[in-house]
Order: sequence, then structure tokens, then C-alpha cells
Amino acid sequence: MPKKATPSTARPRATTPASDTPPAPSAELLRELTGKSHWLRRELFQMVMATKKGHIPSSFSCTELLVSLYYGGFLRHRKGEPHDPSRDRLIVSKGHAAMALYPILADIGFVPPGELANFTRKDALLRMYADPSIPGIDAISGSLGHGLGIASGMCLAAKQDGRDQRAFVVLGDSECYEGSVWESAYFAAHQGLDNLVAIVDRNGLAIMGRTEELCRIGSLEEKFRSFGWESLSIDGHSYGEILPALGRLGRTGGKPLAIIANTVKGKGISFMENRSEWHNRMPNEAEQRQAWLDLETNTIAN
Amino acid sequence: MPKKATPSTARPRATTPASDTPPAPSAELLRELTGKSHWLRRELFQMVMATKKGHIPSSFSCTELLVSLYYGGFLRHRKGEPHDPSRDRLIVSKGHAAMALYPILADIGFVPPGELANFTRKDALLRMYADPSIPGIDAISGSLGHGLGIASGMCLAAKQDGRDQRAFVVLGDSECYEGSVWESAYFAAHQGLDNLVAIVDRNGLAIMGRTEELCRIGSLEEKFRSFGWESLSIDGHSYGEILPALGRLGRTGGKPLAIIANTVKGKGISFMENRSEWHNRMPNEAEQRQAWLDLETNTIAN
Amino acid sequence: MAAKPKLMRDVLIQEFYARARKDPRLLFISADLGAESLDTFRADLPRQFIHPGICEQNMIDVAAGLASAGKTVFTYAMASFITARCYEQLKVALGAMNKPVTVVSVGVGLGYDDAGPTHYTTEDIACLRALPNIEVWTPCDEESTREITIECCERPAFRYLRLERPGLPNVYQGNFRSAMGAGFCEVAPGGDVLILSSGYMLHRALAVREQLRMEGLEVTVTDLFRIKPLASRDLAAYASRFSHVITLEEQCLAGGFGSAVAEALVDQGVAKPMLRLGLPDRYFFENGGRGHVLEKSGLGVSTLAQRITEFTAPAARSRNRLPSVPQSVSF
Amino acid sequence: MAAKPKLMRDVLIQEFYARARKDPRLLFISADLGAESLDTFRADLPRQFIHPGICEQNMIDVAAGLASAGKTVFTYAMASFITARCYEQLKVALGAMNKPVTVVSVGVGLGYDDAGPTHYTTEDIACLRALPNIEVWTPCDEESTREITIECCERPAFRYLRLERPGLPNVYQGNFRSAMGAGFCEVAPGGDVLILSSGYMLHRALAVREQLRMEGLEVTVTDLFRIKPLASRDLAAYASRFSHVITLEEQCLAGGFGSAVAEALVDQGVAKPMLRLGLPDRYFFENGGRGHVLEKSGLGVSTLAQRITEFTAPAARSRNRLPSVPQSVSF
Ligand SMILES: Cc1ncc(C[n+]2csc(CCOP(=O)(O)OP(=O)(O)O)c2C)c(N)n1
Ligand SMILES: Cc1ncc(C[n+]2csc(CCOP(=O)(O)OP(=O)(O)O)c2C)c(N)n1
Ligand SMILES: [Mg+2]
Ligand SMILES: [Mg+2]
Repeated sequence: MPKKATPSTARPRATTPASDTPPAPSAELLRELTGKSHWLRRELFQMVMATKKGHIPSSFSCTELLVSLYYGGFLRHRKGEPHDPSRDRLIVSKGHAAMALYPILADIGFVPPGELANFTRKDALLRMYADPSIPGIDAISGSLGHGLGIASGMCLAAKQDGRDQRAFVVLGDSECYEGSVWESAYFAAHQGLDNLVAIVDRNGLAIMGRTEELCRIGSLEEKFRSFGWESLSIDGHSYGEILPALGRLGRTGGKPLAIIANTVKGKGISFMENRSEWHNRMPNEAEQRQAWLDLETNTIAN
Repeated sequence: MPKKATPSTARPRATTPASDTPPAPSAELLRELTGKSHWLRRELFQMVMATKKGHIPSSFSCTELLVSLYYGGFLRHRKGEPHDPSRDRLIVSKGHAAMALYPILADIGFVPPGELANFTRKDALLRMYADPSIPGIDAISGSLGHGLGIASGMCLAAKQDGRDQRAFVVLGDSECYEGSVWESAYFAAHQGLDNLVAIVDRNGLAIMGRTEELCRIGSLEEKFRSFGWESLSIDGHSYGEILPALGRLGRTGGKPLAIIANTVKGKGISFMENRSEWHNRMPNEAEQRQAWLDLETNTIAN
Repeated sequence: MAAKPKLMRDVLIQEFYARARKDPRLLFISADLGAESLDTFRADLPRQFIHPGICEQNMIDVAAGLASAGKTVFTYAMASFITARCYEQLKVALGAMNKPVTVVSVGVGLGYDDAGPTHYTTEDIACLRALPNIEVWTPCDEESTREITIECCERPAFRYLRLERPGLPNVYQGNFRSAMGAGFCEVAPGGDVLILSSGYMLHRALAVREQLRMEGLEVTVTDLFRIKPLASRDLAAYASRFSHVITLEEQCLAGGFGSAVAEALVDQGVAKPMLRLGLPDRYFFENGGRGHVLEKSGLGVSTLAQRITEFTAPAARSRNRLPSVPQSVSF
Repeated sequence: MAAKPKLMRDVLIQEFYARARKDPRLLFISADLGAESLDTFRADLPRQFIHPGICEQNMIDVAAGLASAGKTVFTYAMASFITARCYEQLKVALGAMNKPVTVVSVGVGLGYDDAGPTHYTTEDIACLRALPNIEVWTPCDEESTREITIECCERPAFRYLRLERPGLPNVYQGNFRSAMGAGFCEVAPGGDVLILSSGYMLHRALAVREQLRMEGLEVTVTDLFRIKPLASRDLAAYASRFSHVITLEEQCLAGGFGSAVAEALVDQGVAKPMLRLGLPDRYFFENGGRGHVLEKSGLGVSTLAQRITEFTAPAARSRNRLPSVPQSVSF
């Protein structure tokens, strides 16, 4: 019998302060988003299996985060209008997982749905690492440590122009080793960019193993706080925790918001979960069958 | 009447935990070190005035820190033996103040005393930015953000070789904007480099003004702590606080030690104190007289 | 005697300021490098001045974000720190995303006299011209600095501006703008020998020209102020009119200014005796300042004059050359 | 068919491992780039493996500190991140302090096929050869990778090693070591036309040579594996024996491999019709992988053969050339 995917209740609970908490999301919304998680993982799996290119585990650890942004109403956009300048911005700064956006971009009419099947194929639109030539992608990705600075510039411009525009940045936890992240952290705090949200996909893994064994990261929540950010930790697979955390946007007393999302790399595929060796690997046929079974069953309690 | 130099009691007090505190330094040692401060500032002033090159305010904010290291017994060395491989290491990573070491290096027989008068002169030994061609200098300086990483490498090597060798790094507070500092901070903590001490010269000024106005730094004590360091804040002109802080070396439970030394840029010259415009400026004749008067009077209560 | 030339950075900032007052989209970011004119700017237009801390990497990424939102951004710091320290940011955030940001570098070459290798910037031409989408400009006086600045304000693009730390005497008299498109400009005609240079070294080339003239050798000095995009065909056609081509730079010879010229000539099939004069391939820890280091590096005015005389003397055509050089090449 | 060639990184790590087992001063630092062989290394010699996090700047500074204390250090990461991202650290901490650290770069050029501009490293030759004190080596097969690695272990110096991502077929048969000192080696003789290349593109040059041979044109292919220090005099003397010199690289043409060759020829006064083949000056966002991008860039095997045929055809000597080219140059 295949090992069951880790239930997300095993992760540490949210530290959102009790006061000033946004209203809890409705049961209906939670059900809808859970369906979207299920859908997105399967889309991604198929997309990757077509050419055997891409990063599944890194995409699956941030699936619920991306679904929340697009379908939870946080990343404000108009369907089919990727070039709308007032659209909120999103940079998946851990660029190897920016591909996780493609099915969503197709779903909201930013890119032609037919393109999903052509992911990484010759002359096709959707590339391994996203860049602004793809409608809906706001910055080049593939090199770690750029997203927070670029988004800070965007947020500052919005403030200067009096535009109500926000930017969200999804960072890898190991990406936070990069000093450039902390340079930008100072900047965003000083500039009072309360229209900026950093979401760290804290899956505890780099490519070569566990972050805490390779080079200890410790508490990112404390680090961001010490750099002048509003900062909180949540279960990054639980909509019940993600939505209220994102809901703190605009209630931070002028600070940028850092959400440390505790996640499981490879979440949803039993044999990939928490295993660094899958970062760059592709499943063989038997593994693919197992993976698909896991994805169909969808044991994740969002 | 010239404005008196700020007495150091105006600075925040030490936060060294009461328990596990090393013994207080003797009154005799304190007197000796105070004399050394007085001496070093005058030496430096003369050295700089000779060719009108160098950075006085940045050197004067870390005068007591350097004196403590060399004359307080922390930086273990043998007089006249700069090339002794077991010598403890010191990197003044805010390299524009590495020149503050020169009179000390002459005093302990590392460089010929006659060289002080030739500072920055053609073909002379002592350069504006120190580098290892000068006996007693352990790393190149002039570019901010390198010292902590280089010293971490040295400390790790010492540990691997079972040598009881330490490294001290003096950083500028604005130098701590550089992301590379935080990259090294992770590393030193993870490697358990309890033979490494970072001393931040927290004078509150960059070149263009006050750090908290230009781009807020906030609490460096908390930042280092959040990166896994033992961390404390002291008055960086008070030997009564510096020596016990340095005395924590080796009592940190395996952590590297960060000492945030609250200081006054230009300390000891009334009209330079806390004024960023003096970073790159040279006093005219009247100002030189006033400066010398201040240095002779020496109002600093160490 | 002429008035002391204005600092290049002040020329640039004042020109930028004049436009920024009228257009709030113009933003100036300094990673803690000051200027007198910048104090005025900050005081008058505090919202258009940004201090990102001393962190050059973040400065470039932030600039990319601001430019994405329609801002016209100048970033500004000491040469080595705004190039080498954030080279990957220049490549990725400005180059690959093709953002119209002007990267202003102060103190190229050995401009920070007494500072040594951490401040000397002798590899920036080699590195930056390797980036697609970039333009690389080196002004040599007040007028060229001003005109290039205006261009950067009015037609923003990803440009790298190589400013000198000191102000330099006038070379142009109202003729720079008309020369801009060409990318190079003959600033002192004469004879069959061509010296190409730019920035600080252009002035040294002019001094060498004076000395050679006294010694009876006429040389032409031409300012090659835009090293990228390089007007390869025009430059090669121009150079082919001379008997000898000499490049003079305060950069490493590997990949630098003279290397770009050599590429152009070789690519265009113009074979000329060519002498590339630049810094020896080492780090400079010497005290004594720019003049002294140049002197020790064989780039003092008289040494240069002598090297050029020897190179262009008919006897030299066979001396110091490989035995196997073909006596006649036509292609 | 020959066995699938070993990955270059595995060759290097295994060679390093063999020595590291006997000498605890040998340390390997990886900024989160793996390899099968590295898993063995980590398991057996955990104290000699260092993971600094994903922070390339700190990796280089730490390496400088370790080297200062007598360690023999290899640093290892993907090409763009271990060069562009930490370029100032290479300049200051390794170059200016002249620390004997081997900087191992994986996936130069377009080696990270599908990744695009953030991973493509087409400016590393231009940037790194601009640094004093550095050596720049590009192996092209297992043997050359192994021999260069041994050199780095046994005579540590500040060296930059440009590894390919894939393993490449054998070029050398026990003769690399004897060629090492020269810095270049003729690997396929024939005819009057010389192609200089290295690494991945050397194999393409060999393929082009095969195709041209079928078409009746004989060319010599020479591996110029050490681009710094460049054996300028020897290389120029060697090149002067040919009628045409062609360079082939997967780098930007500005300051890259062909630029270094052009510098050498020009400096040594060897005037040859020279064709520099390399990447167009732009960022590549195309899907389709390395072969496809090369094809689109005019670097496909048949296109190359055609370009070379045209270039070396007698008719071409006047075509596409400037009207002002002198018909006879002798110097
Ligand atoms: C600047 C930079 N250095 C190194 C890499 C290579 N790299 C790509 S992904 C990755 C691991 C990222 O781990 P993490 O940020 O934790 O993301 P995860 O996949 O775990 O979500 C590395 C080292 C890179 N892309 N950019
Ligand atoms: C990487 C780098 N960026 C910029 C500079 C230019 N610079 C030299 S000193 C200095 C200010 C340093 O301030 P701080 O670290 O607070 O030192 P202080 O003089 O105040 O002690 C700057 C920006 C540099 N030397 N290195
Ligand atoms: Mg991770
Ligand atoms: Mg300061």
C-alpha cells in the first residue's frame, strides 16, 4: 500500500495574533479552493510529464499559496486582461516553481489553454523559467534573490503614484540564504511598503538536503520581524490559515508583511514528500502511476 | 567656547545578561586603556593631517574597540611577530577605518614606527585601505561586506585544525546593509564559530546622513540574534562595557558573538561628532587647532 | 587659466534635477555616494531621491521594479560597487528584462587614486559591454557629460555611464550632440597615426599628441565615447585611413577598450599595425595616486610618446614581431 | 558506440575525492549544486564538504578565508551564479588577495538548455579573463577535465574552471598532460584554415570539420583550452601558418574567446583574415534547448560549414568588406 501523504495538521500552527484578525473564510470558499488545489496539482503533473521537464516538488509545496492568491481574491486582476496596468503583481521569485502559475494563467484567460500541453516545447510560449514575455508574469525568474527587490520597486512606484496596487512575492526558504533578500527586506520596511507581501515557502529543503542540516536557517519569522516586517507563520497547505494570513494585508500599521508558510516539498505525492532527491528527478512509469493515484485520491486536508 | 564632546553616558547601556558575566576589569587596566585611547586619537589625527588623507570620524568611533582588542588582551599576538601563524586575526571590514590600526601596529612592532609619517605617501608601506602586504593586516579592505565571510573561513579552518585561534571583525553599521554580511551570519552560526566575534561600530551614520533616516537599520542586536548569534549591545566608548562584552568570547554556548557597540562618529573632536558631512572632509587650519585642543583635553569618559 | 572644471557627477545631477523638477517620474537612487548637487536635489525633491542603504544588488533590482512601473531611474554609486558588486543584477534585472535604467558609475579606472584594488575599476568595460541590450558611454568633459545625461533622461534605455571622479577640461565646443550618433569623434586631427581613447585617458592622449608634435610626429586623437553599441563598420572605415591605430585606456587589456577596437578591425577585415596601450595585468597596491600608478605602468606621457614613436618608426615594422608574419596580406 | 561519457563534474569530484581522502586540507564547497559523486564525497568526508547555503558571495569570501589558513579549496556552483553573482568577491577576495582557490563553474554557455537567460552564461570568459591573477581553463572531455583537476589539487592557484553540464566524447588519448603547458593543442589537423575553439563548441568544430571535408575543404581544429594566461606569442606564431583563422564559441563576441584570440593576433602583429563565430548579442528566451538556440543563432553545423566556406572562398576576400581596406599591408 502506498504511503499516505502527510496530513497538513502535522505542521506547526499559525501564530497570527488573535486580535485584529480578518473574518474567517466561508466553508464554501474553503471547499472551492480545495478543489482548485486538487485541480492544479493534476494539471501540473500532466504538464510536466508531457516533456519530463519542470519542478514538481517545488510547485506542489506552494500550490495552496498560489491558489489562495488567485482564487481567494487577493491578487486582484481582470479575467483575460493580463496587460491591465492596475493588476496586482506577483513574482514567484523561486523561479523554478513559477511554472506552477501556468495552469492558473490559462484558467483566467491570460494565456491560451492549449499552451499548457506545449510547456518547454520548441517555439512554444511557456518556458521552464517564466519571464514577462508570458502574459501575467511580472518579472524574470530563475535566479534566486531578485523578486523581493523588484517587487519593492513596483510597490514604491505604486505608492508614489497613489495607485492602490500590491505585489506578492513567493520566495523559497533556501532562497532566503541570498543576502540580496535581506537587502530588500531593509528597503521595503523603511519605505513602509504595506502593499508588499513576501510569502516564504518554508519546505525545509534545498536541493542537497534539509536546510537545517546544510546551513541552519532557523526562524524566518523572527528574521523578517527583526528587519522591520510584520511577520507570521502558518501552515502553508491550510486555506484556513493562508487566507487569514493574507487578510492581514493592509492591517500591518505600514509594514510589509512576511508570511512564513510551513509546507511540505512534493506535497500530494507520497513518495516525493520531504525528499530532496526529487528536486531534479522525474518519476519512472511505476512511480507515475503511483503519483497519479495519490493525486486522484488527494489526501490533503486543506 | 567649543562644544564639549558628548559624554559616553548619553549612549544606551549594556544589555549583557547579569549571569555568566566575566569579572570586571581592574581600575588600573581601565586607566591604561583610557590613556591608549587618548594616544591613539592623537596619533591618528597627526597621521592624517600630514597628507590630508584618511578617515578620522570613522576611525574615532572605533578607537576604544581597537584599543580593547590589542591592549585588553583579547587579540593574542606576540610583539614584533606579525607573521606568527597562531596570532589571532582581526579584520577591520569597514576598511576606511583600517588605518586606525597603523599606530597600534607600529606600537607592537609589526610595522616600523617611522612609517606612520609616510601614510599614503608615494611608495610608502601604509596605504589608505589596508591589505595583507602590511604586516598584521589579515585581509584586503575597502569594499564593504567581505570581512565577516573571510573571517568565518579563517575560524572554520582553525577549528578543523584544532587550533585555538579567534578572529575579530569590526563592521560599520551601514556596512550591515550589505546582504553578504547576512549570508556570512548564517554560515558562522551554523558552523558554530564561537571563535568569531563581530563588533559593529553602530555610530548611526552612513556617508549621506543618519542610517535611520536614509534606510532604517533598527536593532542589529535582534538581527544577529535572529541569525543564531549571541548578541549584545554596549557603549562602544566605555571600556567598562567593552571588556566584559569581549569577555563573553568562549562563553556563548557554541555561538558566534556579535557586539553592537553604540558609538559616536568623530568621537573626541567636538565639531565632527555625529556629523556625517565630516566623513570625507578635512579640517581647515582653525578647525585643526580646535580639533587638537579637543584631543589634548580629552573629555571622553571611557 | 581656465576655471576649475565642474565635477562630472554635478553636471549630471544638475541636468537630471532640472528635468526631475518638472517630471515626478524621474527618480535618483544613490547607494550612499554623495555630491554637492545631490544635496540640493535631496532637499528640494525628497520624494524623487531614494537611498537604498549600502546595498548595490538591491539598488539594481529596485530600479528594475521602478522602471517596470514607468519610472525613469538613475542609479548611482562608486564604479566598482555599481558594476562588479551587482553584475548579476545588471545582467538579469536590467539586461534580460531590458529596463530603461541609467547606471551611473563614478570613478572608473584608477579614479579613486589612493584607494587601491577594491576601488579601482579596470574591468568594467570588459564586463559591461558583454551584456546584451546595454549601451556603454564614457564622457570626457562637461559638455559630453551633459549631452549624454540629456539623452538618458529623454530617451531612457539600459545605459551604463562611466563618469570620472574629477572634472576634466573641455574637449568639445558645442559639437558633441552632433557627434553623438556616430559614437566617436575626431577631437584633434593630424598625421597618419590614430590614437583612440576616451574619458580621462583621452586627455592624456591629447597631451601625448602635443609632446609628439614637438618631436615632429603628428597624430590624430579621436574620442571613442560609445564603446557599445560600437559603430564597427564606420570605425573600421575611419581607421583604415590611417597607417597605425593606437588605443589608450586605463583598463585591463583583456576585453577592454582596445579589445573592442581590435574586434571591430578584425571583424571588418581592416588589418592595421595596432598598438593597445593599457594597464598591465595585475592589481595595484602602490601608494602615490593615479599619476604615479600610470607612470609605473608605462602610461606616463613621455613613456607613451616614446612607445608610440617606436611603434610607428619604420624600423619597428619588423622589430619585435614574429618571424612568421606574412609580408603581404590582402583580403 | 562509445560508452556514455561521464559528467565532467563527476570526473572532477572523483579526482578531488581521491586526494581529499589522503589530505584533510582539501575542502569542497558547493552552493547547493549536487552531483552523484558528491553524495559519496559528503558521506565519506563530511568534514571536508561545506554547504554555505545558497549564497555565492559568502561562498567566495569563506573560501578566501580558508585558503588564507592553508586549505586547498574548490568552490562549486552553476556557472552564472558562481561568476556573475559573486564577481566582486572573485575580484577582491580571490583576485586581489591572490588566493589559491579553484572556482568550478558548471554549465557554461547555454549548458542549462531549457533555462534561459538567468542560467545561460555567455559572458563569463569576458568577465573572468579581465581579472589579474586568474587562470581560465575549459576542458572538453574526460581526460582534460581530469588532468586540469589534478593540476588544481597539486599546484593550487586562483583558477576558473569552465565545466560543461553534459559529459562530452573523448578528444584526447593520453596526450593532454603534455599539451597543458602550451595552453592549446591541435586536435584535428588538415588544410590551410584554422578553427580555434574549446569545450562544447570544440566538438561542434570537429563536426563542422567533418562536414567540410565531405565538401572538399580541409580545416584544422585546435583546442584553445587555456584562455588565460593566453600563450599569445606561440598562438600567434602558430596561427600565422594558416591562411584563415576562425574562432568558434558559445559566448558573446564582445570580450569573449574570439576576442582574446583577436587581441593576441593584433598584439603580435599577425594579420589574418579572421572570422569570429559566436552568439548574437541578445538574450535568448526561446524554448527548444541548446541545439535549437545554436541553430537559430547561425551556429548549427551546416550553417557553420556554409559560413566558413563563404569566408574562405577566394571570392569572399573582397565581398562584404569595406571599400577602404588597403590591398596590401605589411608590418
Ligand atoms: C542565485 C541562484 N543560485 C542558485 C540557483 C540554483 N537553484 C535553483 S533552485 C535551488 C534550490 C532552491 O531551494 P528553495 O529556495 O528552498 O526552493 P524549493 O524548491 O525548496 O521550494 C537552487 C540552489 C539559482 N537558481 N539561483
Ligand atoms: C561595497 C561598498 N559599497 C560602497 C562603499 C563606499 N563607502 C565607503 S565607506 C561608506 C560608508 C560606510 O558607513 P559605515 O559602514 O556606517 O561606516 P562608518 O564610517 O560610519 O563607521 C561607503 C558607502 C564601499 N567602500 N564598499
Ligand atoms: Mg525549500
Ligand atoms: Mg556608520
